[in-house]
Amino acid sequence: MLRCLTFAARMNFLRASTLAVIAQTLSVSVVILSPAVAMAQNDSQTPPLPHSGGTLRMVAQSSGGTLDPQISYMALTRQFETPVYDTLLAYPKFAGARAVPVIASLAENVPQPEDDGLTYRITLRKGIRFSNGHELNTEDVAASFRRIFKAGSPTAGPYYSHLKGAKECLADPAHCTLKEGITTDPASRTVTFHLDTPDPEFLPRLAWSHSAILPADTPASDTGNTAPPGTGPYRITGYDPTRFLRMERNPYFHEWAHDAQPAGYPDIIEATFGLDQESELTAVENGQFDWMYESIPLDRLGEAGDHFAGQVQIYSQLLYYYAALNTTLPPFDNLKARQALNYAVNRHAMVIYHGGPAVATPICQLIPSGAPGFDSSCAYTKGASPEHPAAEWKAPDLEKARQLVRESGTAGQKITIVAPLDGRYGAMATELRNTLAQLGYDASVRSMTQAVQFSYIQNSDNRVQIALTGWQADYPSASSFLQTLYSCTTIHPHSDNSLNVSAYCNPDIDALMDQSAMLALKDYDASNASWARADRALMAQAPSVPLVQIRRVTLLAKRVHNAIATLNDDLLLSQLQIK
Amino acid sequence: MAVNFPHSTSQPLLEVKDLCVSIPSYGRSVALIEHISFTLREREILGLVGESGSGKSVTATAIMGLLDTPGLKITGSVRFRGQELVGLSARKMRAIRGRDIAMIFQDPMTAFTPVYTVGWQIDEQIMAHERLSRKQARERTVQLLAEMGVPDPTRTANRYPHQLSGGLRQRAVIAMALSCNPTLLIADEPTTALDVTVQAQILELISTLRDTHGSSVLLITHDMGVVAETCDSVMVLYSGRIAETGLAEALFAHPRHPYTTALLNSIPPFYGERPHRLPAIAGTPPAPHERPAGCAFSPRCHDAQTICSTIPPLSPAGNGQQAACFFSTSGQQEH
Amino acid sequence: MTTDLQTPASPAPSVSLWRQAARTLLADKGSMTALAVLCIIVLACLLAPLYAHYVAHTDAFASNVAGSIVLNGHEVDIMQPNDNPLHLGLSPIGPTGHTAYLLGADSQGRDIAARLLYGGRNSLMISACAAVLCLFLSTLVGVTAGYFGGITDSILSRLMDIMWAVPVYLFAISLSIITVRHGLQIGPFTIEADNLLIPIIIIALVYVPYAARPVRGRVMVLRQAEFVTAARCLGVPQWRVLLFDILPNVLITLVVLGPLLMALSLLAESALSFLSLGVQAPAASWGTMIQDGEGLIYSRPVVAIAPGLAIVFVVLALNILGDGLRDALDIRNATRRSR
Amino acid sequence: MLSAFLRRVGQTLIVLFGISVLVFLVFFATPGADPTARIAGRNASPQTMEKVRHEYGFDRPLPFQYATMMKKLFITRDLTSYANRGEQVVPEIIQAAPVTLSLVCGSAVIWLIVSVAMGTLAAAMKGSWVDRTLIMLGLVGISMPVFWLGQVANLISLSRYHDTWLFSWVPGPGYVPLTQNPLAWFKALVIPWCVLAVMFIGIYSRILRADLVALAQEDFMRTARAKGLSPARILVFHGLRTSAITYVSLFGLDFAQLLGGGALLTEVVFGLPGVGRLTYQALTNLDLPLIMATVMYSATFVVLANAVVDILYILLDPRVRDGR
Repeated sequence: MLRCLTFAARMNFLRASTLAVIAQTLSVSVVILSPAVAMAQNDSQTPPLPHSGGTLRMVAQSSGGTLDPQISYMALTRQFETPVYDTLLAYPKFAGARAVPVIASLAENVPQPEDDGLTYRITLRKGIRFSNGHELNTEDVAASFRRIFKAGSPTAGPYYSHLKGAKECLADPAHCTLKEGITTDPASRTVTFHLDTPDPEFLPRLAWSHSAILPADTPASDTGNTAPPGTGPYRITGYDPTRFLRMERNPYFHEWAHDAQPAGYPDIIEATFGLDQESELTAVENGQFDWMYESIPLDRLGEAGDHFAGQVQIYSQLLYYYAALNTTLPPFDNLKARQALNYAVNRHAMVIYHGGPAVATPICQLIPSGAPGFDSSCAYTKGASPEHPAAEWKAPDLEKARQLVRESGTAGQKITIVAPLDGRYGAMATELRNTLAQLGYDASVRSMTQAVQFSYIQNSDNRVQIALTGWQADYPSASSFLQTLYSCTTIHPHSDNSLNVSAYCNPDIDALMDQSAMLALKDYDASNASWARADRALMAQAPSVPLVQIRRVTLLAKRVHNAIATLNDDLLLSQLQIK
Repeated sequence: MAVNFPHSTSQPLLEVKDLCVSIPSYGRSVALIEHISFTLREREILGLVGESGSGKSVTATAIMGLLDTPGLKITGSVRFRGQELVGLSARKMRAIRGRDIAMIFQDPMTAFTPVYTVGWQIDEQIMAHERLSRKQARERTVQLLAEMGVPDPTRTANRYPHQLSGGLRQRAVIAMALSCNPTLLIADEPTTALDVTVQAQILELISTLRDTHGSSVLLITHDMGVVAETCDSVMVLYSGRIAETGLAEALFAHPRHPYTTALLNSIPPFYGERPHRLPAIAGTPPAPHERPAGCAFSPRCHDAQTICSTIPPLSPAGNGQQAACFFSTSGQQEH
Repeated sequence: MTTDLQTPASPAPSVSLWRQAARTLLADKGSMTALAVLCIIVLACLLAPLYAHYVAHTDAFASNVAGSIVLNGHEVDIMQPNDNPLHLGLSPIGPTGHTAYLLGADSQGRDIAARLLYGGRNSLMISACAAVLCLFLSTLVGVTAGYFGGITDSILSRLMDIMWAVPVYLFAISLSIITVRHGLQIGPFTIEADNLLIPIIIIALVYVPYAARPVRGRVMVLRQAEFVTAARCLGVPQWRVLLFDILPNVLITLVVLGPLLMALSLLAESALSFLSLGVQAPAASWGTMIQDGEGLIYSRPVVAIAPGLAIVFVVLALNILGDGLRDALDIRNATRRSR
Repeated sequence: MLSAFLRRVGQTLIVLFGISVLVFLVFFATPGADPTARIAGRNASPQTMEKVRHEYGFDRPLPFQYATMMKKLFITRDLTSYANRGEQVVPEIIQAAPVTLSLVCGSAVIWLIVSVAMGTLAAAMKGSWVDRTLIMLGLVGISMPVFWLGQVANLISLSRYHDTWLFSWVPGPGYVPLTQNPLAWFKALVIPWCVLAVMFIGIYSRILRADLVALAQEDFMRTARAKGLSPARILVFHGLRTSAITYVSLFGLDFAQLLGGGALLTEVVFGLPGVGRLTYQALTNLDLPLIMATVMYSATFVVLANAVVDILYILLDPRVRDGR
């Protein structure tokens, strides 16, 4: 339910769409082949695409840990697994604004909500095989959804608890049956999902990577370094988290819906782990690797822009950085103090820290540009107020901020900013500290590794006053920016998993958000408009300070073409062509 | 000023003349030894006597050319078989060292490099001077050790220094010194670190060397008793200067210098504990840089007079003796 | 890294020994040059606020990425946009050669020259305090272990072994990682995580085995020494023996170790700060500056090179001074000279 | 002999046990170290957290957890990381070890050769300008922070002078296994080797020089000279051979510390995925199993090195041999 815009490099955009058309026509011929023929000639499964073949060599700083598609929550692992695993529904695999909403993938159809959104019925496509040769059936689907609970997928609770019987599964995963939640009819290849309560985001969640369909006999525990068989065009054939990952073609794959899971171009995809960003960039510049996963380091953006402009990839993400203000601790339990910081922060400086306007844009709302419900608005800039927001951020208003601090009577208090150790966060944290000092606070920065910091700031026991962090939605949706981060239900005191870092709870706004979500079942546009209202209402309470939304800037080797980046799936590895 | 020993018939092997060694210290030059002159004939044993710091070792090491402290200045002449050693090139000096002149050091405990066997170290010296194979060298080593009275020499040669007793070790040291049949052996307090019984054996060994190896010996000691037992002639040093020289018997009979007298008074009893220092003389000898003007011994001398504030020349005192004391001839000694 | 300090025992050092050492040291050109360099650097760092305020007209701690300065009559952005078709990236201004931004700006638009002086204050202060604290602790441990021996010695030595079994930097990093989150709690006192005392304590702690060993060795030699035995036989109480016979002798070891430890501490501090585990923002040290400059090493190397050079100079001067002190105070030399 | 050996082993085990308990307690008590949330994933529901907590045994008493961890580390060797799900720490260390070994061995060869040459030369020419220059060089080497030197080396070899003949061969940071391409391995490591060696060259040449100079005062050195040996022979066979005892024992300990992760700054700066960097990452991620594994690995090396040094002592110094 999220609509997003992909700002792929302009030059690649046209090529990408034309190629998509070519590929689509080709795929038709594949589908016409009977499954028997297709199976007999395994090699011919490779779609006879132009520019296919070769080994794509990518490089990343470190691996993303476990390969279990229902457990892994790492962006890098998703990057690898997008062409390996499939979900019933999927976000379209092309760049641009049309790539929302979800389309049918393993399912033949996008189900219509029945019983006021309590029942969803899908039919499985025929002839889809896992990379172990086993043909996909309805039992695999039911088993995969049970496995979400049994294996302890991180999103089992937040995303799939609307299913009937999910509560029992969460409480006692070992004996999870989902008997009433999912009913199957193998003969008609239908799977029916029964919900306790309507979930307006149920369809995107069927497209979410943790609901990947795996063979029914996959062990019900984290598979770790071994990847279970999938249905996509590739299979993972080698993995060592400290060194490499290798993907080869899935011999049983044939393209069933190009937009949902296109056939891949490279024969082999290899990833090397262990280089730092600087070295990655140098290596890609020298042609040793085809793509660097990490962004180009800040100090070398100029170099990349000067000498490798044609190879630079810039694409939008639903990712922005913000400072969460703990609304339960002084001084930010005071609305004026929170608003003051929002007025005072120099978002232009934040843009500079991320490499300038080409890479980053100031943001002073909670739904980022590109996400459903986005309606550009800025309450905290010179000449604006929560009552009369401006269209966009212009300049900080230190005077107003100082006045608010005076009114709040919080000046002089000690504030510790908890920030991740890594890279750009340091500069942002220092800038924030500086701003706080200008406002008359006694501010200091405490930094720790991102992995540690992210759970540290969530736990109320650590009494974090202000935390610098970033948020990227799992899939394009307003609720994952507003409800996940600012509703009363996401506060879990004394727990490391309490995404409402601000600990902000306002029943009125919660009601507004619920209402916006439920509207989506009936009226998508009205829902988005309502989300925009919720965004402004939240922002008036300033539970956090949004800073910048950034675009990803990476470098491809000269020989690589056809970079397609979608809002949901990042750069599509399978679509890169090697010339 | 050369001292001649009337009874020596052979030609001089070593002739030291006016040897001075000085070292710069805080901007001025401090003399460690001054105007040392003497002659050593073949097969002669000369005792060099004095307290610690009197310059005995400096004299010996200067003759060996082993003084290499930066800034050190050596003047005078050291003639070995007519060849001038002062200012001789390092290479030529090396050829003489160990082969023609050998030295035995005070402490056999530390004289050997601890990480090699005794035999290896003796072989090393032999091979440094003679074209011999390791096997031949070892044969000579074993033979030498045997000559020095080392029991089971083959096995001893394969032992490390710390595995040997002090006496054995000193025998090995002497064996090493003699390994190239040196004509001059300088023994620097060879017995100080040994216990009394072994001391006697080693001294016995040294005194037989002139017969067995035809060596002359320059024996450095602070122990008058040792001198009396071993030496043909004696030279007494005090604070870097010659106090008195003469034939051993004559000197022991009639010491002409008050220092010599004092030394003789302090001969330890042959039995019983050997005193560590010479306690009989009050005070300590002056350090080179604190040496008083005039006679260096005057501050400790019972008979010091005003004249002693000038340096007394070394002058004949009868009976072939020479002494650096204004009162040496007038017989003011108690003995 | 060893220091050759286990010299034979001698009676308590007299005043003349110190005087003679001072005289030797004063005559040593190398040590005097090192001392002069150190004094100049310390002085310059002490004058940091004056430099920042009156010369550079800058706030060394305020980020200034959006600001600009006037150079030769032109207004120049502190963060200069790159001139490429994609408008990617900005670079901080390089060395200007003017009083403002003499050495250029870092990634946050701050004046490097001014920060260099401010950073030096912390670096020097931390290393000096850490060295002193370390010496204090080492003396405590070394004297206890060396003087009382037996079980006390065994326990302390095993403890030192455990500390020694972990590479020094890893040990320091481990401690820092723990304290950087929640500060340090010693009894009723809590030290905030951003307090400079934390790196001081950590660095002092990790070098204790390094310094305690020579102290212990020296005390053990001293304990056997004649003058101590004599004092004990005379019925002098133990604390008096410790205080008047042992400690003054140990003092020589400490004085010699001092500059060397400070040099090591400075290096350790910079390493910790480089890993963002030492001095915490907003405070700066040379190590944090190198860390700031790491991301700019290719485009603005001066950001990392300048503080690095400062470290090299100070450590070098301290090492030379340490060598000079050791030579001047070496008891072996002293005794040899007077024999 | 046997009892001494057994006592030694006992002491070693006590030290290792002490370290492991210390590390375990310290890192378990550290706020923010609870790995449950990180294992469970962001936004995991409390039930999922509970499941993970139980699965990993975080709800058991500490001694039990300690025992489990030790068992998984040493006996079943399947201890998995808390930060990276499914990642086994033992293979991770086994993979990192060759990198560190390559780095440290190469560096050790350089520092051994250069420091012996420098130290010996300085001692032989004591007091001359050569001596003073070498002393100064050694001091400068000791005075440079290794991570800074590494950065400067990178700057020079990869950026400023990369296009000149001198440094055009330098590959970008990273590691190439020796078995994969020996030449690339060498190229990738030669600059890190030198950078790591600089400080040790400084330390060891100074130690060696001081030792040789002190030895020159020894009686046996005088004996050697009195034997008429050439200065070179005296320096090498008597001076160096004797100094080797101290040198080797120090060398062994430093070498072990580096192998155990002491070279982490060099590894971080040059992007070498060695044990030091692994330990550093584990520490910053508060990844207790990995911390435990790397610290034990490192401590084992240091303790082992102590034993090896003792053996070397026996080989090098006959006095010690008989002392036992």
